[in-house]
Amino acid sequence: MSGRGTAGRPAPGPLQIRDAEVLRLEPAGAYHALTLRAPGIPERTRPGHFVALAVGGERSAMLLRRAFSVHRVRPAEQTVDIVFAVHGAGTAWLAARRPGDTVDVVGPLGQPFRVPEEATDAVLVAGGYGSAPMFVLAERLAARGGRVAMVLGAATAARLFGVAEARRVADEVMVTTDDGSAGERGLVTDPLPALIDRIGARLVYACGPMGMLRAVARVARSRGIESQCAVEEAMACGIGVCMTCVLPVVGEDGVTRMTRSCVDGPVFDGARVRWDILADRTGVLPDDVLGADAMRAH
Amino acid sequence: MSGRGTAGRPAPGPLQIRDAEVLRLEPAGAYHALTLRAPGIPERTRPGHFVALAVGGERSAMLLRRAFSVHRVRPAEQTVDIVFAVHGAGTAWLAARRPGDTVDVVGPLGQPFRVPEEATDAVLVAGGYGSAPMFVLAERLAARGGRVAMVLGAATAARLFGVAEARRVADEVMVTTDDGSAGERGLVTDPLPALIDRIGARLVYACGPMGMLRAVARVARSRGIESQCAVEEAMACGIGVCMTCVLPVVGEDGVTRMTRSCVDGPVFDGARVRWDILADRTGVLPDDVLGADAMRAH
Amino acid sequence: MGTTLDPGAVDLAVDLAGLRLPNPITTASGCAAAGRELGQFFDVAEIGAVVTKSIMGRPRSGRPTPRMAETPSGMLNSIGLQGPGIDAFLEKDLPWLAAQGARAIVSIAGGTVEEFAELAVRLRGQEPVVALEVNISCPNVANRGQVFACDPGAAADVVAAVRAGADPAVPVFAKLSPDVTDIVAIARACVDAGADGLSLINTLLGMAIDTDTMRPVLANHTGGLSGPAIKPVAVRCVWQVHAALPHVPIIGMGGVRTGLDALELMLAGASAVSVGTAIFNDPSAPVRVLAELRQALAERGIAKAVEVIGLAHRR
Amino acid sequence: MGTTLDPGAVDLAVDLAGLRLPNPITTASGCAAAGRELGQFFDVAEIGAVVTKSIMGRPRSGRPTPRMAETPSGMLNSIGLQGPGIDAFLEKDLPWLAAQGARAIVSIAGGTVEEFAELAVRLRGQEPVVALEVNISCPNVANRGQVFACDPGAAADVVAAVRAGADPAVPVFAKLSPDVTDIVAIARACVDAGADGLSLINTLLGMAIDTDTMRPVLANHTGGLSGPAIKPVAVRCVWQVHAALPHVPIIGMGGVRTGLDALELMLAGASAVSVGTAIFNDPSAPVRVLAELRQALAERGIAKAVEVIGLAHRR
Ligand SMILES: Cc1cc2nc3c(=O)[nH]c(=O)nc-3n(C[C@H](O)[C@H](O)[C@H](O)COP(=O)(O)OP(=O)(O)OC[C@H]3O[C@@H](n4cnc5c(N)ncnc54)[C@H](O)[C@@H]3O)c2cc1C
Ligand SMILES: Cc1cc2nc3c(=O)[nH]c(=O)nc-3n(C[C@H](O)[C@H](O)[C@H](O)COP(=O)(O)OP(=O)(O)OC[C@H]3O[C@@H](n4cnc5c(N)ncnc54)[C@H](O)[C@@H]3O)c2cc1C
Ligand SMILES: Cc1cc2nc3c(=O)[nH]c(=O)nc-3n(C[C@H](O)[C@H](O)[C@H](O)COP(=O)(O)O)c2cc1C
Ligand SMILES: Cc1cc2nc3c(=O)[nH]c(=O)nc-3n(C[C@H](O)[C@H](O)[C@H](O)COP(=O)(O)O)c2cc1C
Ligand code: FES
Ligand code: FES
Repeated sequence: MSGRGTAGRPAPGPLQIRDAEVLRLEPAGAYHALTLRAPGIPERTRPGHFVALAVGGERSAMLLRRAFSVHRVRPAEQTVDIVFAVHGAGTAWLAARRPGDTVDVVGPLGQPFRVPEEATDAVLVAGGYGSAPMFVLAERLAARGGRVAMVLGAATAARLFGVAEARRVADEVMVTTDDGSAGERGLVTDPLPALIDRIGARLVYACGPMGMLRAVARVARSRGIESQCAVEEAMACGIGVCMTCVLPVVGEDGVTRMTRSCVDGPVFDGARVRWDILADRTGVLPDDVLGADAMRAH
Repeated sequence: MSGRGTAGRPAPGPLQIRDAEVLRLEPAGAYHALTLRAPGIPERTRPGHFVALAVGGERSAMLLRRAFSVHRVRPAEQTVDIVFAVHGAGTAWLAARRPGDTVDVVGPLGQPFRVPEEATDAVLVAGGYGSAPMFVLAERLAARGGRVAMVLGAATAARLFGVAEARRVADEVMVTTDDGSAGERGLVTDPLPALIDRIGARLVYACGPMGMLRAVARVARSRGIESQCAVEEAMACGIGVCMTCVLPVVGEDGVTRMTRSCVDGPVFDGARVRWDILADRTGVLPDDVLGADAMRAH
Repeated sequence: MGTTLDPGAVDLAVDLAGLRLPNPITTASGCAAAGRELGQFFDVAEIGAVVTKSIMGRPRSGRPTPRMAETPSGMLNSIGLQGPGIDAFLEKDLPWLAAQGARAIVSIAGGTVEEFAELAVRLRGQEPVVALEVNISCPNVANRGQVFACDPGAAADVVAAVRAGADPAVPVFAKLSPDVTDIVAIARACVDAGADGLSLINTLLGMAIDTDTMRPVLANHTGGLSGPAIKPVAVRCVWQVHAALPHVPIIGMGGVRTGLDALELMLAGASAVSVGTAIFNDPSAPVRVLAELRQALAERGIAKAVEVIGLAHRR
Repeated sequence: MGTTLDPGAVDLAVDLAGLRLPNPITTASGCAAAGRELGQFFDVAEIGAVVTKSIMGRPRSGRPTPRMAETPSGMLNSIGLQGPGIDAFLEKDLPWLAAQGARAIVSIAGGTVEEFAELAVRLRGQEPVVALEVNISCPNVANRGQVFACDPGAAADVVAAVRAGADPAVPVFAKLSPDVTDIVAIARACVDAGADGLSLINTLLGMAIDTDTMRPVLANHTGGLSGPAIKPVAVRCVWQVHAALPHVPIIGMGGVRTGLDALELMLAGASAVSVGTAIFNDPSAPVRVLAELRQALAERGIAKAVEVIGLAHRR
């Protein structure tokens, strides 16, 4: 274990556990649920934090870590749970681990969801495995006295994650699928406006694909409430040193900056993300992004 | 399985078995004994043949196959046994396989040991895991009525392989170790001349490091008998297409050519190998190697 | 392009400066010898063409060993163009390829412009030869061993001489080195000198040092880097040259291991794709890559392979 | 050199043109920001130096995303030198490094010779700055965006201006691109222009195409290839330049992942070694590499790290 904590109380930053033991790896619908023993990480983790796992072993051609939202931590057992889809070779490798194998993990990383101190009614919106970090968030909100509704969406029933868990932790759960194979046919944003109004939500939390986040942020804005969106940008380092994971975000001063989603996110205030620029494919950043003018010179 | 055999009888060439199942992987002294199910390979294999295994999986940074002498085959069970030392990352990966895993194997490759039709008294000399191919060879020679003596040598006792097996298959077995931890202290070549004379050997077979082969070839030559030496050159392809595994060998016509050890070897007549050139480190081939003059131009 | 097709229905034929190949997959020079050994693993007539190991005028011993080193996702080689010379090649290798019904793209190399030209003449009218690939990544004897491919003038001289000497019906491909400041400039010089097409890329100059002996691994010190490690450089070179010279057919190579790698090079602008180092990992790689490419095109609803050539420039 | 030593007894100090570093391991520019984030994983004063992300005069947004693609044993990046500009760097980043007791090698970049020179002047007298690294792998505004590092004249102009502007006590390292026909020529031009040392190598120009979207992965199309894939090219460049200019100190980099990789670059001729992309795989890579290097030297019975610099040339 590395990470520079002063003996006794854990330092705030992330830890690197080179040999986190795989305790459990099970199918969970279309996904895989993985439990790692990663001492030190649980007590530092809050909902929305992510971990970054090295994949493929020491002689792997895959150099970069893969990022996964933390699903749950159990400080007593020193475990971290993630839920993942097999997407490419890295996640395929992960899915082939067996209990007793070890994985190199760094975490917790990023900025977690903002959870107000006071009781806050909220809607939590998740696409596919995007629900993974939402259950503990729901528990936190509920513990502070807020009413919590969840909307889980996916392309198809098998790609929903945690519907039963949602029903345990939330006051109200809605399910949507693109193909209607579970819940309502449609998008998570379809029931969202009515749901916000019904429970009088002051906050919307969202985790899922970019298109969904953008739509959720728009709905929240139209209702005059805050959205906390966990984005998923390709990350090379996950710890803030490489500048690959940036997206245009408006700062307190009103200036748009290319902002690192690994350290300043992955959770952003949806109203601050410049979704318009993200959707643009011209290959040129507009002049109102700080420093975009300097790019024009060369 | 690939390889272009006409249905019915096996074609002579090598086969590629993409998914040879690991049936057994056990420690054997300082080595690992691996049994693979590789249909088609056993019946084509003769002593001295080798197989080439892909290592590290599909996304491995290790591109090249690793070559291993065949220890034994069991045609009835369609299995191939090899014995290997963990040397670097590829063999470390191999040592971490578990029964049920699959490995991509190509074989049999190369030219096997020449076994005369008639009864022939012979000494078989092996360094370390170099004994792996020798036991079946001993059986063949014995079956044809020859007397067989074996000399097994290694740096230290743990690095000897198959002393018990040798005692089963050979008429006489001598053991040498550099440190004297087993058998006689010294080199395999120390007892060799006397042994050749004692059993009146007509042939010496050798498998082991280059220095040992060179010394064995010299002893055989001094006794006026043939040596069959299995060399170990770094190989990129193992099938004759890349020209990395060459060594200078004198042909029937007396001309020295840079000769592929993967297809024209690994077993060579020790008298034909230009050990003098191999030992040279000038970075220039002498003019009596065919085509060395053309290198001078550019 | 649209919904998934039946892989069998995909038309894989491509055209290389008038040469029609049944499909775009070839072996890479030096990674398949003259095809015979691979014939143990697959029918060499099934792939678009066999590109043979660069042949020179005289027999060559090649360099002393060690000649290779494995590197991360790649390897270094310094074979030094070992080969039997053109006479033996014509006598033994070409007839075998002809007997298989294979198409041969013969790679030639020389130390002088004259040697290249003579080889081109010798290969005239040889039945299975459908194209020449001019390996200009070899040292120019006349210019202190500077590699032809690193100098536009020297490259052009070789190409012009080969084009003049070769059978006019046989297209000539100049094979370029990526180890240059401006590959487009070299490409242009070759095309202006008469190259019908370009082969991109040869190996990158690299080196490995053994940390045990603390000496260079290769007897020759430096060697050529190949394999998946260099694929991004290959894609970039094909992309740049296709952007500059969109009508010049390109045989792309460098790190191709799968059908998707081949597709990637075609999207960048290659009309055909050579499989090299991957053969060492998988002796049937060329036919596997071909099958995977066919499958990938079918899944993308692409009916003809030619449609993807350079497609990434247009999307 | 002989029998195994106690690792603790190995003297790791190296000298870079008069700059004495306690050990040869540094971060590579752009792979460690300005050190602060890595400070969560190890004490940045423990390594030889922190080489900071190339800084320019003004704040820069960098390029649109996607900015990266993983490749076999490597990655492509096209960050476009995103950064806060020299003012913010001097105000926030350097003081943090100074407070840690770290040594900073500040990488500077510019679009014009003047911008480079101004940066050098601004960095005069800044406490933790022990050297400048001049990133000449950026486009020259005055010359149609041709990269300074690809032209000996342009490279020399930048180096001369930086050398003139910089604190005379602070050595100036010119960081070269491997994407040139003759890296020794560029190296010589830089040294003749006043470079005290050289940093080798920057990334190779590469590209990836997404076979699903059939478009370039990177918004900028091409990007810089780094990681273990390029290590053989780095070793070769260091070897060639050290052979030609044996008295010029070299900071070697390119694909270093382990202590043995660092040793390999030192054997080729590097006096110090930067760890770049490997940090993304392992945030404590610099200190791990340092420990492994110490161990490797001890196992080889080498009492002083300086003994292995260029050793492969002499064996
Ligand atoms: C903050 C964050 C949280 C995430 N949480 C989860 C989660 O809880 N469960 C889950 O299944 N997935 C999650 N992802 C996505 C996950 O990281 C990718 O699916 C995974 O990296 C794919 O790796 P691969 O090797 O299988 O795919 P490949 O496509 O082979 O990967 C190639 C490269 O692209 C990157 N990449 C590919 N897809 C993505 C993606 N969607 N997002 C970011 N990088 C990508 C990889 O990291 C790698 O560098 C998260 C991503 C981020 C950034
Ligand atoms: C014909 C032949 C038969 C062999 N039979 C056996 C055997 O029966 N048992 C056994 O343990 N080993 C045998 N070897 C050696 C075995 O191939 C190497 O130990 C193995 O390739 C090392 O791989 P690595 O990844 O562990 O080592 P690394 O050193 O990491 O390998 C790096 C590269 O060097 C090559 N290489 C390293 N050592 C050798 C070597 N000694 N010979 C050839 N190439 C090498 C590897 O193949 C690889 O390409 C044989 C080699 C040959 C050529
Ligand atoms: C062992 C070996 C030998 C090669 N010999 C030649 C050659 O003779 N002529 C040539 O033009 N290219 C030669 N090459 C280069 C390849 O044809 C190809 O351009 C390069 O290896 C990149 O492709 P790859 O990564 O698929 O191997 C050789 C490559 C290797 C690995
Ligand atoms: C994401 C990223 C950003 C980089 N930024 C810079 C930079 O700003 N200035 C510079 O000189 N080199 C930069 N480099 C190049 C590295 O410093 C280094 O030269 C190169 O990556 C090779 O080393 P590596 O393989 O260890 O990463 C960058 C590399 C990467 C991967
Ligand atoms: S992933 Fe490297 S800065 Fe965010
Ligand atoms: S290993 Fe390729 S020819 Fe022998």
